[in-house]
Amino acid sequence: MTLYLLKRLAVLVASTAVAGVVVFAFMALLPGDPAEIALGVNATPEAVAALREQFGTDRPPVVQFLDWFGGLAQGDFGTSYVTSAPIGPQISDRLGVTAVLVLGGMAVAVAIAVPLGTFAAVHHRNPLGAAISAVSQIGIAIPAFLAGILLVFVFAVKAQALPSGGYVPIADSPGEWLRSLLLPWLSLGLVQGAVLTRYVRSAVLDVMREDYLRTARAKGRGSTGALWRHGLRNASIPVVTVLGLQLATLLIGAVVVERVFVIPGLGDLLLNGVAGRDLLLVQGVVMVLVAAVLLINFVVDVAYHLLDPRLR
Amino acid sequence: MRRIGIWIATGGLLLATAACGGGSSSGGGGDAGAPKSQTLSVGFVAEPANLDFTSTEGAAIPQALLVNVYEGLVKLDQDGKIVPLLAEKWEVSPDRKTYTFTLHDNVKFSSGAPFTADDVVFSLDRVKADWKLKIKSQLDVVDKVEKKDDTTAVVTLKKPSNGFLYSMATRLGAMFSRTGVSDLANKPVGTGPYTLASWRRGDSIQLAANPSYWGTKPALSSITLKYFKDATAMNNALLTGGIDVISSVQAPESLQQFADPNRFQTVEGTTNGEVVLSMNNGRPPFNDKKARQAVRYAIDHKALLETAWAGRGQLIGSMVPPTDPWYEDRTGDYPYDPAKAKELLGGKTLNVKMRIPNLPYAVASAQVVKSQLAQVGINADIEPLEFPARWLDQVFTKGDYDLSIINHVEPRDMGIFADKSYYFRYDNPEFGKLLASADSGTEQEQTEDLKTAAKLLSDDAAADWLFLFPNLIVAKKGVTGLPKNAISESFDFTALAKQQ
Amino acid sequence: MLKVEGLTVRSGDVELVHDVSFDIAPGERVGLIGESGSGKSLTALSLMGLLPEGVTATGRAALDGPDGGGDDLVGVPESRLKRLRGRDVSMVFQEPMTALNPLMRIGAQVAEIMTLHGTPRPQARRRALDLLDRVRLPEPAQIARAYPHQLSGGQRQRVMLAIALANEPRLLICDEPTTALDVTVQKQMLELIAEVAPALLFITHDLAVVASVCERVLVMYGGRVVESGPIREVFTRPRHRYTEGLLAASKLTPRGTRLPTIKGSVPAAGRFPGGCVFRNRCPHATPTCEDVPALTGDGHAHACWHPAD
Amino acid sequence: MRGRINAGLVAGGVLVGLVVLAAVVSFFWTPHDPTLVDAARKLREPGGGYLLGADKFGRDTFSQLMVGARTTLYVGIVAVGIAAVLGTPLGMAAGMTPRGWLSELIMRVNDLVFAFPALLLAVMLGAVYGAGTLTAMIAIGVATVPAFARVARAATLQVMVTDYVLAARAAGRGRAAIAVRHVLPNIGSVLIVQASVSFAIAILAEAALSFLGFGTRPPTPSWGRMLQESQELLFSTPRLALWPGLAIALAVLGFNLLGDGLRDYLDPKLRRIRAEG
Repeated sequence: MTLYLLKRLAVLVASTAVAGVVVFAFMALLPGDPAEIALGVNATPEAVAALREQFGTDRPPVVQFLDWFGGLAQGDFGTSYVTSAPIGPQISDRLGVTAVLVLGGMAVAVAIAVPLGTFAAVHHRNPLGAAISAVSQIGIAIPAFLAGILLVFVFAVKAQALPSGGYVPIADSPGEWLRSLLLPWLSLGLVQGAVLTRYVRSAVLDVMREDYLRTARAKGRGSTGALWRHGLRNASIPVVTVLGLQLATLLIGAVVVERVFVIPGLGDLLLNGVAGRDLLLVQGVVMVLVAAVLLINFVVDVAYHLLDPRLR
Repeated sequence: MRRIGIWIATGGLLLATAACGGGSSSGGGGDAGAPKSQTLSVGFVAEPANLDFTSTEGAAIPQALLVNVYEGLVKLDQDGKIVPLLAEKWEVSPDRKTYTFTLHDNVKFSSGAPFTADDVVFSLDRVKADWKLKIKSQLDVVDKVEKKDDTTAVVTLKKPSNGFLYSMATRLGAMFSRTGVSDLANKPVGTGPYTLASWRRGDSIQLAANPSYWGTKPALSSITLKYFKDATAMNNALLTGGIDVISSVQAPESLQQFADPNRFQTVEGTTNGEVVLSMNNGRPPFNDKKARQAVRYAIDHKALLETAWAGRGQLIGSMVPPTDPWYEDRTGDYPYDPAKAKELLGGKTLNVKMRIPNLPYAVASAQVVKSQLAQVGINADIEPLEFPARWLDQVFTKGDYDLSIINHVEPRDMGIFADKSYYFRYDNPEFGKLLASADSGTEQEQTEDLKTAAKLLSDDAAADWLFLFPNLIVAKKGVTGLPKNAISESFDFTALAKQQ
Repeated sequence: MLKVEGLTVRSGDVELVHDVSFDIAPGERVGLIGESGSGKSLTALSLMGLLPEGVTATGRAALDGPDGGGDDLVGVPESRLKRLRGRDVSMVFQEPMTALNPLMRIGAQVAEIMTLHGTPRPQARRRALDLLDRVRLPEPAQIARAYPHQLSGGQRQRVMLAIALANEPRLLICDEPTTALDVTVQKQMLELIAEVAPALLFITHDLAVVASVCERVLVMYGGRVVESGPIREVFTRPRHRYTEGLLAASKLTPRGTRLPTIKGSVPAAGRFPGGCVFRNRCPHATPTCEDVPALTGDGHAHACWHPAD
Repeated sequence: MRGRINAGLVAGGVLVGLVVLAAVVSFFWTPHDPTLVDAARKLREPGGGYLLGADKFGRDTFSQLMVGARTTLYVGIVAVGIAAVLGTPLGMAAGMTPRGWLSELIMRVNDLVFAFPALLLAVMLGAVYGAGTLTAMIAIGVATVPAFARVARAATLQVMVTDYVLAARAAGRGRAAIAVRHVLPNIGSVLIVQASVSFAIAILAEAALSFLGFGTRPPTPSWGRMLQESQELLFSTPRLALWPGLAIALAVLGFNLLGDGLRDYLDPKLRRIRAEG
């Protein structure tokens, strides 16, 4: 296990480093010199050169990369060419918001999917079980942003029950914080919940066909008890894998939902960066998102190994 | 009146859906609960990148800070007239080269420092020395600024200029404290009725009433400026009570939602924003006047305004808004006439690139323009570019486009056509001469010259003017003091109040 | 002790097991043989109340207690049945590789059957070690801490046996418990089962296995018991033509002679002919066989119109 | 062994068939020019030749939906095509050399690409090369490569231990020959299923990108953009949002059902190695 963990950790670090190269190279392709852009059309070549030196963009790309990536390791994302503000604090502020959004959405998805998926599997021959499958199919087919727009329309605009958007920090008012996040959580969670329901259903169905469930019943357990005690943990192994993949999906799905609900998260920062051609900012946000996905994969792999003694 | 550079186009930022998100809680913070404290929350579309408008382009900063936090010697009123602000009055010498400003007494900066003629000298000198914006060239005409006594400042021009005093009403005339410019990007220090209370990046800026304000104290104790990138999100925020005012409606078809007079009010006025269908005069096919004229004939402006912007706004025929003294109705110059357009094209088919900013009005208008141009044989390929960065780079700076659509929001901006390096690539020396003589001539000469210039632009079909952008404000019932017209750089909060 | 009467198993309209009746006396070891599809596993599962979804059993099966009280096994609600399962009747399944929960330690899986039926946890844990020892697993303490995948197939099957024996059931049902095991391991396992089983219902398709473990045998074909009797008699003097064929097919033949087999193959469920279910494959079939033959004869019974002698 | 034709397969087939039909017919005929702006028809109610009414530009909604189907298929086909053409050989190569360095390298790169989801790639590509249908398709396609590679690898691993492959190897056939003659035909059904599922994901991704303004350029009709444009009229004219929303949902549903149905039909065993997502 320890050996596995070390190996997996090494892969994580290596992947992140390679991802860093990719992101840096990609951003280097962006047309336009940051110094020229910052100074405008009629800037003198001397001024541009001076600013280049100040930004450090006059150095060879390899040096720039090492400087940038080395900074990342210490949490230093550099200083924006456009806003002259340090990027690290901006990203960490936004990361917290996005993390809350994504984890909440995930919680909603799990809260929906586990009971519904299990129910649909247990009752897969009943009309009700089939109905859940059908509804989950439809849920998958609805884009998250459309779900968001509809939720706002119904709960905020028509019912006036919840705010239509915005984000209130938890420190300002825990109640408002919760209210401001309910709809975004739902719009992320409902759709992902539908996807997850199908996986839970199929995982539980698979488990229900397993011999050890019959063994458990032969021991004297009822079918529900057998499923509960022996089935769910086994079914959770494939579900955890999907959950990890979904967390990555949600992280990106949050970009769109942040737009719908006016939430100042990482996605919002990314789109701002693109619109304002804030090279370093985009680079930083993309790197954080990619690293997050890699980290999630890592955690899922490790969780997988912890859950399944066969892999230890 | 040489106005060049990025500032003019980034003025479009005012209309950009390019800022960070806003919040939801009504009324913002302030000293809620305290008696007589009133707060108001206003939705905007473009969040400033920082708060230093002396070094950062874009309309978002002066929109929030000018008049409200920073004040100039003069300001523009609702009708576009120049009225006193920090200057009680001013006198112009007979040769129109010397301006003597008499300052209000007892004015203090929010830092506590007194405002005197020394600060006038400091601020105006600083424009030349430290400002990084292209528009600072507007004050190149200033020869020297002197202090006569604490409340008298004298500005001497190199030559008479009609544009000088107008420029003083823009951000260029903002008065800074000699001790308050160390961190302009984060800590603005001005004499205005409001001070910066807090700034939550990506969400909102909060202004609080300045307790030691020299003039009439504002009715509100604080104002929250909330930033929305998405028009629908801003509408929803007003509908659900998240904000009190939408400063500029970006989805005019949605106004029907606010029709209930018991809940909402709509203010509709005019702006300086000419939505221009720019044509690249510097390269084929639109270096040919006939082709440009064909475009102007091919566009049914009335239908365009009706479909693209819900019929809100006004049709104009040249680069002059109706609020300028030299306005003439030029909409009759090129009436909708597709047959004539085809004739001008001589039966040829043109394939052109229409590279537009990805802003709501531009994307909507472009689709109408494309459809109408297709009727006369001009095939326009629409390419939306991220605004501001990519549009500025590709279209504005490199001039790599045939057609574009952008709202030129800055006041009195006909001069941009005089610069042949400007992205229109319009080159008519006669036009330049007219503008130069207008700036140095008498007021009446100025008006006549500019009328002629506007006609020349229209005749030359230097561009096509799709419509004048409307000032559309929606607010909760009971909010008063909303500016009817948006013809200055700032969103003036000073008269804003809320009926109890 | 176990009395089965008229047991019939259906899936929808298809009858999979028809009117099966037999008894098992205390301490008796009964074999149930037949090819796959003969209904022998369903018979066993119906006694456990573990029939797959959509499959139902009717008829009577009663387990007499030592005190004379009887427990019905068929047609009673699950809530009552599950109290009997694992306590009075236990079962060892065919596939040891999948019958144990891969995520649970062996000890816990053995102890579980006891705690389910009321044994306090610490006691169950202790007894689990004894049971592992009883099924001759070396180092019971170590085994108890292991996960299923760390054991061999034979070891796992012993664990299954330990689980089945935990509550000292009155009847043990083994469904092909050695089929999946290596031949050498098979033998040890069979000896162990024969040694520890109280009353045993042993299901297999392997005649040799049944001969080594059981005293009496039931031969099933097409969902019916076609012959039953003491093992020696049935194997040396089969009466039903199917049994005869089965025995002939399993005999080692001298080199060069043709291996006798039953012609054709076992039909799919529901495709058996009416009358004698074997008649379409039987070399002795006559029109008489279109009527259902009854299972007749005391001790050694058969259901055949043209029995061998 | 093939399974039965199930209800899901039929429903999926019908929905996908409708999308294809609408797209094909739109090449030859639409009730009206879908991009023709006409102020006189602004927000025209349904009826009288305008089956579903017109939008704020006076463009016929039904015609837009038809051409939008074309855009949807176009994006899906190119994106899934890119993913299949790149992902399948990679996955096969990894599956045929399960213990080699090549396999390890491919799967590591795969994991890395997987860390760049479609939306992120599209935004990055859009920032560099400008937003548009092509960049969206490339981004979605590249982001889908890992899914194909994984599925192809898993299926190849299964095929490689079958008797006929072992026989072919024993007979001394080269790797390329085995790949083409034995592996590819036998993993084909898995790939078809994956293609169907990926197609549904591509449709959703395009819609999201159009919503953010990184998708199909105006005025080319696209369901995602129709939805985005209809937002401001959600209150007064909800039908403008209803139809494209429904079209997206039904098309995605169709491809998902088709994928599931094909999976069951082509090989019930496939459930075991189904693709993620």
